[in-house]
Amino acid sequence: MSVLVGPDTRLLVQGLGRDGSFQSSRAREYGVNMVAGVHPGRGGQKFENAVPIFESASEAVDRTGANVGVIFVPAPFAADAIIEQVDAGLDLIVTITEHVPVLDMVKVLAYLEGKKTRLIGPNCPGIIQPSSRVKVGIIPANIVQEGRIGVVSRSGTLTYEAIAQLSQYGMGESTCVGIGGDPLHGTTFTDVLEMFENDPDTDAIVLIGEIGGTREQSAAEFIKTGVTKPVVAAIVGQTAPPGKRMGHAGAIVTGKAALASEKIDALRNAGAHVVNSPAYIGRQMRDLIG
Amino acid sequence: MSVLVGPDTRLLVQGLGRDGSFQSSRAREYGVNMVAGVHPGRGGQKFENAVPIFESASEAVDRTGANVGVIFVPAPFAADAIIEQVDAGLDLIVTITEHVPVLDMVKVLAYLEGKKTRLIGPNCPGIIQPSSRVKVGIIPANIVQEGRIGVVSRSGTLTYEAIAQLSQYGMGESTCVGIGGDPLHGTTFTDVLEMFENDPDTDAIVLIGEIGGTREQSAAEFIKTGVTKPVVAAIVGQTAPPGKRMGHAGAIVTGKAALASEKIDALRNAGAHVVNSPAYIGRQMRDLIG
Amino acid sequence: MKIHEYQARQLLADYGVPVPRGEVADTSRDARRIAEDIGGPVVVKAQVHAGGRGKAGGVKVVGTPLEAENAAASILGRPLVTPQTPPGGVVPRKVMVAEAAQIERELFLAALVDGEARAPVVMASTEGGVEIEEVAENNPDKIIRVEADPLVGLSPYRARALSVKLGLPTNLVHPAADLIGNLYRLFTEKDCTLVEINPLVVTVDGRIIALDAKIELEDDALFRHPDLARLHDPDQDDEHELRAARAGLSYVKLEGGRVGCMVNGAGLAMATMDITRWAGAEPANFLDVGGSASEDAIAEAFRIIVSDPEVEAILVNLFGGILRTDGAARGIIAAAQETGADLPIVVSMRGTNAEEGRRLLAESGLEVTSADSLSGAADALREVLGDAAR
Amino acid sequence: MKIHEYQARQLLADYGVPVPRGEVADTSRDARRIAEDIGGPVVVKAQVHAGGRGKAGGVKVVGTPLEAENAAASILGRPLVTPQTPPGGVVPRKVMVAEAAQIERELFLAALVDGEARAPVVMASTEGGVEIEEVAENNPDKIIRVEADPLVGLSPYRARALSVKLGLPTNLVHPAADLIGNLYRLFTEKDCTLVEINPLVVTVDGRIIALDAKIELEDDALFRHPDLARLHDPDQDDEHELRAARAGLSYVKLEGGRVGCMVNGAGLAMATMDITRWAGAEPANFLDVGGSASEDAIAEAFRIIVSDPEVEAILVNLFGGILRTDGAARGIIAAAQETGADLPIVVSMRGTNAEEGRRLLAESGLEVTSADSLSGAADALREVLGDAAR
Repeated sequence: MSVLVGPDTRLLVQGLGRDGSFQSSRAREYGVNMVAGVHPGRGGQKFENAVPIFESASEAVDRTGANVGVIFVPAPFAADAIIEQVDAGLDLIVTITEHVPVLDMVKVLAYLEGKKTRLIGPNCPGIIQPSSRVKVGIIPANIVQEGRIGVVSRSGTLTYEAIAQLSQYGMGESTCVGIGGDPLHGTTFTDVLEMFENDPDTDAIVLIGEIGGTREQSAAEFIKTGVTKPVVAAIVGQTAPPGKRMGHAGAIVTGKAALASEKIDALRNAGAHVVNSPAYIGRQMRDLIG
Repeated sequence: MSVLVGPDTRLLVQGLGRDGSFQSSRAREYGVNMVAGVHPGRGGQKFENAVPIFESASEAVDRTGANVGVIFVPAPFAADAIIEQVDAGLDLIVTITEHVPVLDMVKVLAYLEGKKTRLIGPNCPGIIQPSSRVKVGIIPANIVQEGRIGVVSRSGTLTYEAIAQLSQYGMGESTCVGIGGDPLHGTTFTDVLEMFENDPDTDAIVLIGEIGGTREQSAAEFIKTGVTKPVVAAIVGQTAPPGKRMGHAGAIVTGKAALASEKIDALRNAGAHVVNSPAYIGRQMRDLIG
Repeated sequence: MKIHEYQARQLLADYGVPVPRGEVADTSRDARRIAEDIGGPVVVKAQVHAGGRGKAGGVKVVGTPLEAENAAASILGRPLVTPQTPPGGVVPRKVMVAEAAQIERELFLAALVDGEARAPVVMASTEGGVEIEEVAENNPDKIIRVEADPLVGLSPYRARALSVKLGLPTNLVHPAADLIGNLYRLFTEKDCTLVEINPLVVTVDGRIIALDAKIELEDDALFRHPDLARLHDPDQDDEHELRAARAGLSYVKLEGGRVGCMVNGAGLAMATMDITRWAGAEPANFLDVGGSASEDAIAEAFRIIVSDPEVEAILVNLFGGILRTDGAARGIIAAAQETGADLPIVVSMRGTNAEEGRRLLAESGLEVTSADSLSGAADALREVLGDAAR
Repeated sequence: MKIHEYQARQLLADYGVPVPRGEVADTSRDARRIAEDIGGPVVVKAQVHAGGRGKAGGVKVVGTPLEAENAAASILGRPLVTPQTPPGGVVPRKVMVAEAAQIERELFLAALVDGEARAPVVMASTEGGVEIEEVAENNPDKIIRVEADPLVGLSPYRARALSVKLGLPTNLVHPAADLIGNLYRLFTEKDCTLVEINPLVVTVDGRIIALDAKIELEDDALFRHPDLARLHDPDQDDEHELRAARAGLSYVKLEGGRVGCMVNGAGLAMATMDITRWAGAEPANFLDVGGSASEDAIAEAFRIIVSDPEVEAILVNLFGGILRTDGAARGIIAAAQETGADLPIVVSMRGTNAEEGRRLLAESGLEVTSADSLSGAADALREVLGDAAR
């Protein structure tokens, strides 16, 4: 695979309720190779008369060779679905589900240690890769276009905003990855930055961070020594008061390090081009790589 | 280190109550290099006016370079002591304590996975190595003598019996290892067999098994392909009725595989010399290696 | 979800953490009775979901039952204003009446999940009684931290080490380690996001007691704790935030702003707030309508925004995915007509059915300025606010 | 530690596992009242710590309260002999009176720790109502097994998969998965060594119920479950095993043996039993006095051995480490004199102070044959038994 997904991606969708079904239809329209669905009680049926549905992830993997899973199951059952997909041996699990209890994620992340499976999310929009027409998750396909910018973000709609700005200036994306808005998440900025750095299809990177935690500082540490490609970064939440959760579980200022200003400083010191306003992501990238 | 311990062994004793203190005295008399004690509330004192006592294992390791720990703390606290010693970075932990709850051991064994530390026991007599005069645990020093037989056993006093029989026929021991009588234990027969096979100081092996579980069958599997040195084996509990626990938590026949006869067959098929009576261990070894 | 001190105290007691003798009272007469039962000096504390009670007059130490009655009467039913309450304060409906401990030392103890460590941690400090953020800022060395392991939990040996580091006398090391273990069990078994004991006190007679406690429960885990969900006190919530939550919206009132924001997505909502300042004004709120808000939810969002008297203009920024922007436009129009709000509205609509949405708004008769990008929205907002200032 | 069915039933019910309606009764009159409350056919079951009750007449299905009273009267207070009781049987002091379920299918479900997997496992089978060992022997394919993970426990998806494999109808898959999850929680939270529901039944009206339950608690973990320790019923224990346990000894009576064994260490005790057979006789007991038994404990061990009327000779095999063999000798001599037992004793004493111990025994006037090795002990025993047979 190139960055996380690619032409060999064989997608398993777990949770074919309203959202899971709707998004699976959109993903198939875009071109993803959805090989299996998993939905207890619906084993033996077919999704859109084409994709077999199984009772369990392991059965789905055994029968279809699925290698990437995406999870839409409701929050109370999401941790179990992740563990089921890990046990089924998938390479990559993308968890869209929001509101997964944090202590569930403590266990899930510990469970993943030493296993081959990578987790993206939870509470994330997923991945889209225009070149291979792979969409795993909910990033709208109509706004992306093939190009050479890698986008990585903690936020969903703000990712779309960044993509729209790139389009406005005539640029497209190699791969877009939403890592999710929860404080505990599988794949970090650093993980994705490293992939983009090593990806021959990516020339430059957009990184979208927000207040809360110290993920952006870790990313800055890595950028210093590990990233040679230009990075345009935006940090939102400069106007958020401390102690108030801004929607995302992770977007809350609980100490100095969680402030937007601290993150902006860290990224600037690491050589990233941090825009003053999130409205200037596209313009900044155009100025950089013209 | 040769087999598990050796001249470089620097021993930490955790739990200096009645048994821990008595056994530490005996071990020091024998010649072990006990560098530290750990006993909450007694930090700053010295054991036998010579060995510093610390509040915590990590402090003890930091200050003394201890590399092997032995645990005598009471059963309710034994699992925590093991975890403390793992976190302190010891290479080897020998847990003498009996009656450790089995669900505690489930967690301890999972915790050890992927860590460098090896656990022996719990509910075991420990290790003695005459050549380096290292005694970690409670095997009486006066019955062993330096020699070239490796002894590995699930049982304490039966180990002493085997050692006495070897002495009777003029043979001594390279290393004796009691792996413990509990169904969940850190180091298996197979682990120790492999060490003896690779140990230049060991010419032949005595293996003492008992009813319950399938550890002896696993050992037999390994002996088939992994052991070239002669193995004399005894399995006790031939007269034990099914469903009754014979002292050791692990010594209970709960299915056909747990029977002594099954274990004897497996070991014989693997090429081990299984004695008909536990009284003939020494004689059998003498017949084999003269 | 925040709960009251008296509720937190009960949970701690259920988990074997020593708490002062005491009870909660609804009336001053009850407060007197409780003080009589306790005997000796008591402390009367307003039960509100906000820190800073002490300085605001919400905590009173008194010597007699009659004084306790008077103290309760002076607290109950009167708005209490602290730096953490809305400007109008919150009204205490209950007081906690508890023995006034003879304090020798004040410590701080808390359990929370550390995102970097990916595990729960217990933090403690010898600087009890003050805000921990202050200690973290000024004396980070004074904060002692032990991590739990997802598999084995908080190892007793670590709790003991923490007690030793707090400099507790030998005879209190073991009770303190037990207390820390119990705090941790409560934290994990009840899916808390925070359990804070501040101060944890050593009394002059050598006991260790949780004198004040704050517990926050994880909203996302309340489904497995129906008993805890019932501890919710809606009186303590901001009325608008409560309304928003009922409609499935995520709304946070921001003091001093004059631009109401309506956005889908938390990140885009923060970005919209940020460009509001970029355009020369402060946002009046954070509002994320979510990924698939209905027409009705959008209408409710609009009503909540305009019910804020400080709001002078509205910035709508919707990027339709599952969300249909035409439906959103209909919700806005309906709510605007219903409320009669005639505030200027800057609208950026993109994604699903955005053209139709923009058309509906343009033809609605509302004072709408359309923008097709975030920077366009900022420009339009600057213009609208300039107009408003004229 | 074994507990009674009615106690196991209550624990299961506490954990949300559906159990039949019913109560436990001490008297036949109570049994009648319970049957009246239930209405309809009931089953009256002897409460004893032994399987095989049904065939032995300890389980009766009756149609009326009067029949229930009669059934209870016929069970209570009369020794019940099953293949799992001592030859004299055990006396039921209580009966369980429960609704007689209309059974459609009988399943088997159990949780235990698997030493090889180093984790708890849940085992199930479609062959309920029969001994699982029988199924394991004859139809191993019928046993379905799922492992729990020490970190995340028994994953709900695995419980669901187990329910599906049991061939349950779709509408019961979810309730059965919940039941399995609850069984597992009980198993781990209460430190059980076994939780067995056999049979787990599907009723004709489509419910799933734990019709009979067996729970064994881990002795080594009772320290953290004082409430469960109180469930112990000493009436159910073998009198000698109980006495041994009180003295810190590990004793198991073996049927049909005539050589009493006294050994330190479980492994050596089994070896001693084995050489007894090698010497031509069967051991009468397993007895491990432990690593550091006192003189008094040794004396009690001797008393327990000789109180078994089948014992014709005694084999003492002590390998002194911490244990002082001279003290052991004194204990043996004291108990022999006190009990007046004049049985032949073969003694092998080695290790700490063994010479002194042997000397004391030789001079005691008891009928002692000394041996200095395990094979020597076997030879001596053969001789002694030959003498005894003469």
